[in-house]
Formats: sequence, structure tokens, C-alpha cells
Amino acid sequence: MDITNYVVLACILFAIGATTVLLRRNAIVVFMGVELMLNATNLVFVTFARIHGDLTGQVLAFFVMVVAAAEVVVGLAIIVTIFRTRRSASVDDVNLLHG
Amino acid sequence: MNGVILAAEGGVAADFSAEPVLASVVKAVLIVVFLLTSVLFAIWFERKVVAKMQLRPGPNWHGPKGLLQSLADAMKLLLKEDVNVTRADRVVYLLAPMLSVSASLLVFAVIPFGPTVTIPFTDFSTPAQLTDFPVAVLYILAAASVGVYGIVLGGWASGSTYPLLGAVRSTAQVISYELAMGLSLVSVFIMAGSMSTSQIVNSQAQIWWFIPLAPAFVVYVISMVGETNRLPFDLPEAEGELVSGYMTEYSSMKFAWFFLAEYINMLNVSAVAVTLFLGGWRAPVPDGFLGDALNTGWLPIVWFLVKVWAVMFFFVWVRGTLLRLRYDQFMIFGWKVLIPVALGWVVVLGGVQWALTVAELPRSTFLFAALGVVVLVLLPMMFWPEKRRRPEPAEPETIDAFAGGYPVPPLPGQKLPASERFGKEVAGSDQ
Amino acid sequence: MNDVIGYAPWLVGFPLVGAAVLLLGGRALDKWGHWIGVLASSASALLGGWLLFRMIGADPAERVADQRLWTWMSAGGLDVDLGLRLDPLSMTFVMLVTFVGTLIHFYSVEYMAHDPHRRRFFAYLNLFIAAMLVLVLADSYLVLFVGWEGVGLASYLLIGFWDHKRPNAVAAKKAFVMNRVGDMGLIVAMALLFAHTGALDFGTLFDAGDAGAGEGLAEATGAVSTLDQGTATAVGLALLLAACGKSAQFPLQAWLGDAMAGPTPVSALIHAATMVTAGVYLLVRSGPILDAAPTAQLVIVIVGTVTLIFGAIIGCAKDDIKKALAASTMSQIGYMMLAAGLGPVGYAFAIFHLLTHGFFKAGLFLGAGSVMHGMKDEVNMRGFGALRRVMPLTAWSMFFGWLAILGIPPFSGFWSKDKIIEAAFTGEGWQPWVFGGAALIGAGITAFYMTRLMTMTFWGRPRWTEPEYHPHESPALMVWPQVILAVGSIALGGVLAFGDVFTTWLEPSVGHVEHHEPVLSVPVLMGATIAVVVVGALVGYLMYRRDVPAEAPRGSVLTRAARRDLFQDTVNEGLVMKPGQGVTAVLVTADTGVVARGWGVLAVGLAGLGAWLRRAQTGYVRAYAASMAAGVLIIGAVIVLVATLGPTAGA
Amino acid sequence: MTPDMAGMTTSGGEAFLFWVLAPLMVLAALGLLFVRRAVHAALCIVFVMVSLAIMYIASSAPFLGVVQVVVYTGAVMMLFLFVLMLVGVDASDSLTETIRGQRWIGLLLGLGLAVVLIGVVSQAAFRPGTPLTEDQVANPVGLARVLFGDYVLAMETVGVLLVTAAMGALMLTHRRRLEPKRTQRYVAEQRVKALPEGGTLTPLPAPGVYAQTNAMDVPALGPDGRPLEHSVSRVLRIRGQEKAAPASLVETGPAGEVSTVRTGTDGGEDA
Repeated sequence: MDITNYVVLACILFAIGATTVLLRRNAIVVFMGVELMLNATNLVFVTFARIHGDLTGQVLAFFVMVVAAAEVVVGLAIIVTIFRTRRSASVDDVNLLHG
Repeated sequence: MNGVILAAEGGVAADFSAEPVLASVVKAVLIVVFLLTSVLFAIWFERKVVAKMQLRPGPNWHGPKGLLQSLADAMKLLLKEDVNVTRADRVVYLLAPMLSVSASLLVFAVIPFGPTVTIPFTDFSTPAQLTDFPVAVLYILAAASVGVYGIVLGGWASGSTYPLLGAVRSTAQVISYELAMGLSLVSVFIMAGSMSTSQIVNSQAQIWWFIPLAPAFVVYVISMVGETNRLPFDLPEAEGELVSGYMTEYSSMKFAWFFLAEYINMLNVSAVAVTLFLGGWRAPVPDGFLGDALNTGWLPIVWFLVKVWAVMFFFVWVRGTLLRLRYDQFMIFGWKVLIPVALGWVVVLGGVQWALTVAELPRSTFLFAALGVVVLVLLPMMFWPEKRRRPEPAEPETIDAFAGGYPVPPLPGQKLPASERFGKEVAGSDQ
Repeated sequence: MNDVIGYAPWLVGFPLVGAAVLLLGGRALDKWGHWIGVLASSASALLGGWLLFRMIGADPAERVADQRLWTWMSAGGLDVDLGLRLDPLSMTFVMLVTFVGTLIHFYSVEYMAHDPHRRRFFAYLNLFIAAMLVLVLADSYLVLFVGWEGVGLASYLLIGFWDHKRPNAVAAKKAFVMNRVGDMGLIVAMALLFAHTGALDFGTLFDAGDAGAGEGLAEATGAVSTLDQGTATAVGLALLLAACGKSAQFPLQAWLGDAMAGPTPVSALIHAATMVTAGVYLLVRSGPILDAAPTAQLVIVIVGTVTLIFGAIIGCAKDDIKKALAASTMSQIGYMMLAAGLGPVGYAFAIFHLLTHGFFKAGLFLGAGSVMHGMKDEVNMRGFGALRRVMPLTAWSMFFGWLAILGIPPFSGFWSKDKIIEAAFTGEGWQPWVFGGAALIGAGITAFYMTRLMTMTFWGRPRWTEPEYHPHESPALMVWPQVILAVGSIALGGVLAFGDVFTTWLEPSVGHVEHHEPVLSVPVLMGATIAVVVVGALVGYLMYRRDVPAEAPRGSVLTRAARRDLFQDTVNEGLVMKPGQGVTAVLVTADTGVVARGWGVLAVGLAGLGAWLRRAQTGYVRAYAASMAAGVLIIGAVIVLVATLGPTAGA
Repeated sequence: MTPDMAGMTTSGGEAFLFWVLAPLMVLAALGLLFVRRAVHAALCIVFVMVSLAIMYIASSAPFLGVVQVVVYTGAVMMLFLFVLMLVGVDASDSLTETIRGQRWIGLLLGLGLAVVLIGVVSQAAFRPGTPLTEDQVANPVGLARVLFGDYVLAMETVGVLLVTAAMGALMLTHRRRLEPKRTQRYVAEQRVKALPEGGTLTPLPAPGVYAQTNAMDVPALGPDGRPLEHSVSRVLRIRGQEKAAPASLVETGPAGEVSTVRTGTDGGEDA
């Protein structure tokens, strides 16, 4: 099997993650879509690290994980705060900035 | 696929390069059998020991000394009616106990029962361990973190309040105590220079790590009790508050699975404690004693089991002795005591290791320096003034909650007046 | 001097830090903050005294020292270093400013004791001192300008200190605006200088390189010497405009009288030690430029002469004690300008008079403040009379100030004013007769109105009633500064004039010039001056010795004109304000009619466009995410297409 | 297969693993789009993440694989579940689209993204380098060298970022305590203080639970057989919603005496 299949899989996962962000209203699910996209990029990093025989790709994937963890912490805190004030976790309810 | 990893030499003591698939399968089956029988024994063991501590006989009817009591209980659970809750999320409700059990079964795959053994009557020799790899201890942590899903999902899927509360509690609890546990393990990694279990056992030939790494060991022991939801940290299932926490709505075999998972988890953390801190399968004798006869062949498996059951005894002992903590005290203990202590210890240990291996200070110099630091820290503490008791909080001032006809939130130090209904005469109470 | 100049920044630093602490310190300092102000000013004065002592001890050739603190700005050809210059001229001013300033600080502690904003007042006083010190210590026109503006700001804040009263606020604004007019002159002068010489620092402009440093400005061969006649005249006139603004010279004199609205210590500070002297300082400092522009010098002399007569006439008609003193200041500064315009022969005398004037005028103002303090802030002299009995110390100190300003020998004023009159009589043609004569007449008028002031206030019969007013001597902290200043009024002039010690002292800064003989012999002039002064004083005394009507009589045309400040405000309004308002009205119409409407149309159009574009902002995060994804998609598609179709495809 | 493509292919076992896992992963990922309950979506993505971890291990990144499980499934997704439970888990989302056209735009963009990305991958020419050595693969030391050598600054920055994020989350979710904390000691003292005004030290009795009813609006019976009014919630009593204890249990005697009627056979319960 060609290793590039991994990359193709990552592309599909990325596209599904992006679509989730576009289509789901629940902020938490949207967030999961973002996580899926990050995971897909990680798969690409790992695969390229393998193709090129260079551990740097894995290190970058590691960094992505750490940054994702930080992002999740803050993101979820924001969601909780919004939920407290608006009793809703829908991203469409946060539309005070509409024109 | 695993060939790449299993054949690797880096940092792994046990040699799995010539392992036939059949041997692995046999070992896996043996481990599962061992775990299941151990659980049956553990339940009996616990009841018996607690009974002795409470000056009563305990199970003594079925089998010799009541040894078959657990088997009878298991049979009862198997045959009981399988109740499903109406409001449950069916798939997850079923999935949760399975997840718990399968995650708990994973850990023993990397626990070394002994050194390389030779099968009697053949010349086939193999490590007494299913597998090992350079990040084996991390793998244990990963398996533990997957195991939590069983609890969380079980609590959620029941569609009921108490289980949900128990699930939320256990999530917070396990995540918190996993941190402290991971940090306490780091000091072992530093000393052993490896994350492979067999290598860690090998590194304890001179001295078992629980002596030089005593603080880490204490942190590990505390967090292992927290991690397995055992008394005094059994808050997710606290009978007095939450009925049974996440297991409330489970019955018959599904309940048995959770039960099984809990006891396997006890065995898991005990085995990890033994492997990482208590010398693994090593005999409690100095290195080279009797030409290492006690540390070769099948005998080490006995040492290993004895140590595991000693830790199990500790579990039961603690259960019989201590009361359950209040939840907030428990979380404060985890976050404000355990984690900082573990972190501080890792830093200290890192400094020590740097001084001894990188800077290559002579041991005597280093010891004197360490002594000096300790004295310097202790001296001011002797003269530290006693903490004054904080004055009682002043009675908050009551405000007008509807000043000017608008609801007014209270400021710090103020409180809202009692509700209109408060103290109202109960209508028709004299009837 | 170079070894001690490192301390010079602290001269400015102390009061500046004092002001900062007081302004930022907040109400915590309300109770005792004024002592910080006093301390800062005193520290500056003590440091100044020590530096003066060192300078006197130094070799005259080494008395000029420059210190470059840091490069302030470097833009194209303009490199401005922030630096200080210590030389006898600036040292004189430092001493005047800090010493008199410190006395005024002490005085204000008591004078402002009941003011709720005393802390703020002292902060402004410190700021004033700091700004003035920057002005006199500057080693370039640009740094001088900083101090110049700082003085303007501080005076604005202080004149309008009681800005809850409308006249005070208006007076502050007036002073500020008229000062701006003068500032224009300084800016133009700086621009001209920079355009023609490429430098603004005194070292390059006036000194002839290292060899020339400290040689004195009379032989200056600095960059100024390359200026042609016309430019020098223009620069000189611009500098004159600046000096007129700051020193309240004709025609920018109108603000000075109104500035009396501020607390009396402020008046003393503005009139004696700081602010108004800045113009004279500027002209003397720019001596080499003026020397190259005789026309400008002539104009300066004319302005000085006009102002001195002008101020003296106004002074005769004022019933307000402070306004009378203010007019007197205008007049005395006119003397100084006159001297400064005479060229090298007059610079030293201008500064000398400035110094003695600083002392006796400060003393007079503090005395006036003391009188007001005792008379419930009453300023109308017609309500005074015979106050010498109830406030003897104030009366005595003002008496010596009076003798000094009259120029009675051997008091301070005599030594300086007489020299100026002498200098005014030097020259050729019609000039000595006109200017000298004016100066002589001015001295007579001065004697008249000052005697009038003293008579109406301290002598004669009391015109106040006891239960309504209860005049009393001021507290010690207010009296002692007056006494010290009175001592200065008595002795300072004589001491400094003895053996020309002061003019010699100033030589490194203003140069040395052989004394020219006046057109009349010196003893004759001296005698004439004293005679004129005595006559003026006698007339004044005799006229106001008896009862003074409580209501001022209508008086002659000249009196009425003088009461209205010789129509200075009317002239200003007619010549400047009315046309300006007309122009403004036209501009406003043009602005609203053409510009505003045009932009309005544009704005409406843009708003419409915005309203249309606004629809894209749905407020839905997902819609924005969709546009983002579309962008990514387009970029990706372009990359694919380029890679596929481009020349490097398949590489 | 040309020799220079050696680095680009996998073993048969790995290919098998891939073809088993990949479709399942795509299915699970699609679950994110179509399931109504957020918890199910979380489970789907947990499955994807664990599968990814397995793929990492197969792709010679065992350390990363284990970290993936620990960090993503163990911490990140657990946090997601935690928040889901905090903000109400029972809310299952409606999948009807409310923004006009967003569904089609979203689907179109998602598909387009997939097509373009896969197009890029298929267009690209890969030049394989030297494969990772076994020692590099198996030993986290190799990874540590890169991490703490070439990328040590980034590592430290990321550490700072994590701490900042933690602080940020604390600040965001922090609620200021408006009233002083009611400690155990405080509550106990208040109870003792309230004693003279008719307070009780112990908790109130629980409502009655009988064979006929186990609702909380029925009072319990005291040891003397009288109904205990305080065992019913005060709110119910104020609303007048409490019910009388079953008449079969309480019998009012002529003199207002209350006696318990024996139910069933004598001592039947004790048997």
C-alpha cells in the first residue's frame, strides 16, 4: 500500500471536520470539528516524518497537541461562560455582531 | 506492524524478538485467567480481612473458609434479571461497562511477572511478560485514561441524576489524580532512565525505588487510591450521598462488569506500584545473594505475587480504617497538596540528578550541600510565627433587594433578605 | 566650571520632581505637601548658591560651561542636543529665580494656608520655577523654547488658579493667547536661524569654536557672524516680538494687568523673578544677533521707550494696588528693553536693573499681598490709608522698596536705573535726546505714581472702618520674606555696583565694551534724575496726602484713558478681534455651507454603501467560517491549477 | 515498484490495519455531522482519535501514539464530556438548518475542500528520504533530542502558553464569591444558635414511604404513630399539596388519641 493513503485519509478527515464547523450549531460539536481538523493535520505530519525519515514532523505534531490542549481549555471556558449568561450552547445565538 | 516496535532494543530489557505469535496468545489468555481468578480471590480476601478487622467472621459458609463465596456471588449476578432503564441511552449504556473492563484488562500486558523463564521439559524460553516497549508506562497511563470513559459514559447514559453526578465527580477526580500519579512516575523515569517496565525492574537491582524516591512513592500510593475510587476516595460511588454513583442504574451482569473493572484496576495499580517502586519480581534480598538464585527461574513470579497482594492488603487496610473525605476537601488535597508536592519533588530530583550525573559533584560534597539546604529551609520554619486564626466573617449586611423597583444584586459583604416565603405560616397546618 | 556642571541638571530636577510628586501624590499630600514644594525650591536655591560660589572661585575665562545631557532629536540636518549652559548670565538668573522664588514659596505657605488646593498651587509654583530654570539654563534656542512654553503653561495655570471665577479664567486665557503671539516670533526666529546657519545651539551660533569659548561674545565669530544684514534684522525683530509677548511690552502688554487676577505670590513671581524677565533674557542672550542688526536695535529701543512711558502713565491712574504695581512692572521692563536695545553698552545694565528690580518689585508685591491679607483681599487703594500703624513691618519693607524703585541713592534702584538713563543718553544725533529724555521723564512719573501708591496706602488718614476691616500685621512666614527682600532692595544695588563688580562678572556672557560718554556729563545727568524724581515724589505726596475721595473723580481725558489702560483692549479688539471674528464668520459659513455639506453628501453615500454591505455581516459564526473556508478553497484550487497547468508542471 | 519507492510502501499487515481502520474512521467522523446528541459525537471523535493513535504507532511514532491517547482521549475529550455534562447533556440538537443556504454552502465547501486537498496530494511528487532507523523509532530519546535540542525555545514557549491558557480559563470561569464562605464550623454554629427559635440540630425526618405510595408529599409516622408534618417539604405544605398519611395506618381515637392499626399478620415483617 502506498503511504500517501494516510495523507488522503487525513484530507478526508480534515474536510469532514471543516464541514462540521460549517454545519453544526452546537458550539461544543463545532469545537470537536476543529479538533478533528487538528488531528488530521497531525496525521499528515507523522506521515511526512515517516516519508522523509525526519523526526521533526513528529515534534511538530507534538506541538500541535500541546497547543490544541491549551486552545481547548480556553475555548471550553468561553463556552461555559457564554452558557452561563445565555443558557445556550448554540453558536447561532451569539450573533450580537450582526450588521 | 508491531514487529517494528517489539523488535526494538532501545531501552527495553526483555527480548521479544524471537517471540512466536502463539506464545503471545497463550500469555494473553493466561493473564486474563489470572486476573479473573484474582478478582474472585480479592473479593473474598477483602471481605475476610475487613471482617477480621471488625472482629466478625466474614464469609465462612461456601467452600473452605468461605472461599467460594465470590463464585456464588458472581453466579447470582450472572443469573439475575437484566434491567434496562427506560431513559437510558441504550448503546452507550451497554458500551460503558465493556469499555471499563477492556481498558482495565490492557494494563497487565506490559507488567513483567518475572524474568525470562524456560518452559519445563522444553528448551523454549520467553520473558514472563506479554510485551514491553519503550513507552510502556505511558501506555499504562493511556489505558487508565481510557478506562475513565466507562465511568463517565455509564453515569451519563443512565439518564438519571445520581449517576450523572457520580460521573462528573469521577471525571474531575480521575483527571486530577492522574496528574499527580503521572508526576510521581516521572521521578522513576528519571532514575531508571527508561519508560519500559522490564528496564525499570532491572534498574532496581541495587535498591528498590520506593526508598530513594519515598516522596514520589507516597504521592503515587495516595493517587492510586484516588484513581481506583476506593475508600477514603470513593466519592463517585459514595453510597451515603449518591446511592452508588455511576453504577446506580446498573444491575446483573452489567453491574458485574463494573465491579470486575474496579477490582482489576486495584490489581493494576498494585502491580504498577510493585513494578515501579517495589522492585518488581525481585526478591527482597541484596543483589547477588546466593548467586542470584532467588531472582532466576520461576521463583520471581512468587515474589511478584506476594508483593502485589501486600499492596492489595494495604488497600483493604485503608478501607477498613479511614472515612470518606468531603468532595471539596478531596479536590483541594489533590490540586493544592499532591500536585505541587509531586512537581516540587520532580524539580528537586532533577537538580540532584544534574548535580550527580551532569555536573559530577562528588557525593560527599553533594550530601553536605543538600544538608545545608535542608537546614537553611528548616531553620526559618522553626522561627516562623504561628498562624493566627482568621477572625470570624462579619455577619453580612442585608440590603434592599428591590431598591427603586429594580432587582439589586448584593455586593461582597452584603446578603439578600430572606425569601418572601421564608417563615411564612404553613397554610392549614392545623388541619 | 566643568567639574561641577554635572550638578546643574538638579537645579531643574528638584522643582520638577517636586511638581511631579505634588501633582501625582494625590490628596495624601494635602496636609503637608506644600513643604515638599518649599523643600524642592530651597534645594534648588542652595545648589544654585553653591554653583555660584564655585563659579566666582573659577577663573573668569572658564566660567562658561556647557553640558550635553543627551541627543534630543536628530532629524535630517537638525541635531538638537538637550544641554545646559552655565555661565554668569544664566547663573545670575538661576540665583534670582531660585532665591526670590524660594522666598515666595515660604510666603505662599501662609498666604495660601486656607486654600483647599494649596498642594496644587505649590505644584504649579514648582513647575514655574523648573520651567524658568530650563529657559535660562538652555544651551540652545530649542531647549530655551521648551522652558519658554513651560513658563507660559505655568503662568496660565497660576493666573487662572481660581478658575471658578470667570474673570480669572478669562485673564489666564488672555495671557496665554498673547504669549502665543509672542511665541510665533520665537519660532520664526528659530526657523530663520536654522535656515541660514543650520544650528540652534548657542555654542555654534555665538562662540568661535573651542578657542573662542569663554572669550566673550563681543568677539563672537560664531555662525551668527555669517548672517547678512537683512536676515539679522528679521531675526532680531522676530526675537523682539517674542520678548514683547513674554515681557508684556508694547503692543503685547495687555495681559499683564489682567494677570493680577492670580494669587498675589504668583504676581510677585511673574513680575519679579520669572516670566516677564524672560524677554529681556532672550534679547541679552541674543546680543550678537542684535549687534548685527542696528535697525532691530532701534525698534527695540523705541518699543522699550514707548512701554516705559505707557506703563508709567497707566500706573498713575490705577486705584487697584496690584494693577498699579503691574503697570510699574511694565514700565520698568521698558527700561530694561531700552537698555537691551542700546547694544553691548546696555546689556549689563539691563540685567543689573532686572536683578535689582526683581528684589524690590518682589518685595513690593509681597507687601501688597500682605496688605490685602490684612484687608480682606481689598485692593482698592482709596479704601486704605495710614496702614503703617497697623502693619509696621510691611510698611517699612515697602518703604525701602519704594526708595529703591524711585532710584534714590544709595538704594538698589539708583545704581541700575541711573546707569540705564546714562546709557540712554549716549549715541549720536537725535536719539540720545529723545530716548534719554523719555527715560528721564519716565523716572519722574515713576516717582509720582509710586509715591501716590505709598501715600494712599500707608500714609495719610485711615479711610477704612474698624468693624468692617480689621487690618493686622501678617504672620511671620509672610513678613520675613518681605524683610529679606527689603534688605536686598536696600543693599543689593550698591554692593554689586561697587567697582563695577557686576558688569565685570557678566563680561564672559555679554562682552566688554568701553564706556561711551553720554551727551551730557554724568554728574549733570545724575543730578537731573534725582531732581526729577524728587519733584515727582513731592507732587505725588502732596496731592494724595490729604483725604482721597472714595469714588475716583472723573479726571482729565488722559486720566480716563489711562484708567482704561490707554485703550489697549479697545485697540486690540478693533484691530485684531473684530476683523478676526469677521473672517471667522465667513469661514464658518463657508465651512457649513460648502465643506460640511459636501462631506455630508459623501457621508450619506458611504452610509448607504455601508448599509448595503452590512448585510454580509450576518453575525453567524458559521457564515463567517464558510467565507473563510471558501477562501481556503480558492487558494488551494489556484495552487492546484498553477501546479497542473503551469510551466513547471510535472517537475 | 521501483527501488526508490521502497520508503513509500507499507508492509502487508499495516495495509490490512489501514483498510480496516480508515473506513471506520471516516464513518465515525461523518458521525460528527449526523448524530443528534453531542455525547455521541464525542464518542465518534474519541474513536477516530484512538484509531489515529494506532496509526501513529504503526507509522513508527509509538511515543506520539501513546501521547495521543493520553492527551486527546484522556484529557481533551474528557474535558469535552465534562463540559457537555455541565451545560446539559440531554439537549439533543435539531439538525434543521436555520441559516438560509448554509447547508448547501457548507456541504459544497466541505466537498470542494476534500477534492482540492486530495487533488494536491495526488498531484504531488514525494521524494522519500532515508527511512527512520529502528532506534530512532523505538526510542523516545531520539524525539527528545529534537524536541529539547532544535526546538527547545518553542518547547518553552509552548509551556508558557499552556500556563497562560490555564490561567485564562481560570479567569474566564471564575465567579466572584459574593458572600463569605459557609464553612462547616459556621453551619454548625448557626444551627446551635437557632436552637432556641425552634431549630433542630439533626436533619429533618424524611417523608413517608409506604406500600401504597412512595411520593414525598406524604408525611412519615413517628415512633408513636403520629404523622410528622415536618417530614414533608415546606414548599409543598405552603402550596397545600401535602397528602395525609394513609388512613389505614393512622386511626384517630375518640379522645383525639392516635393509634397505629396493625397491618397484616402479627410480626410478619420480622420474619
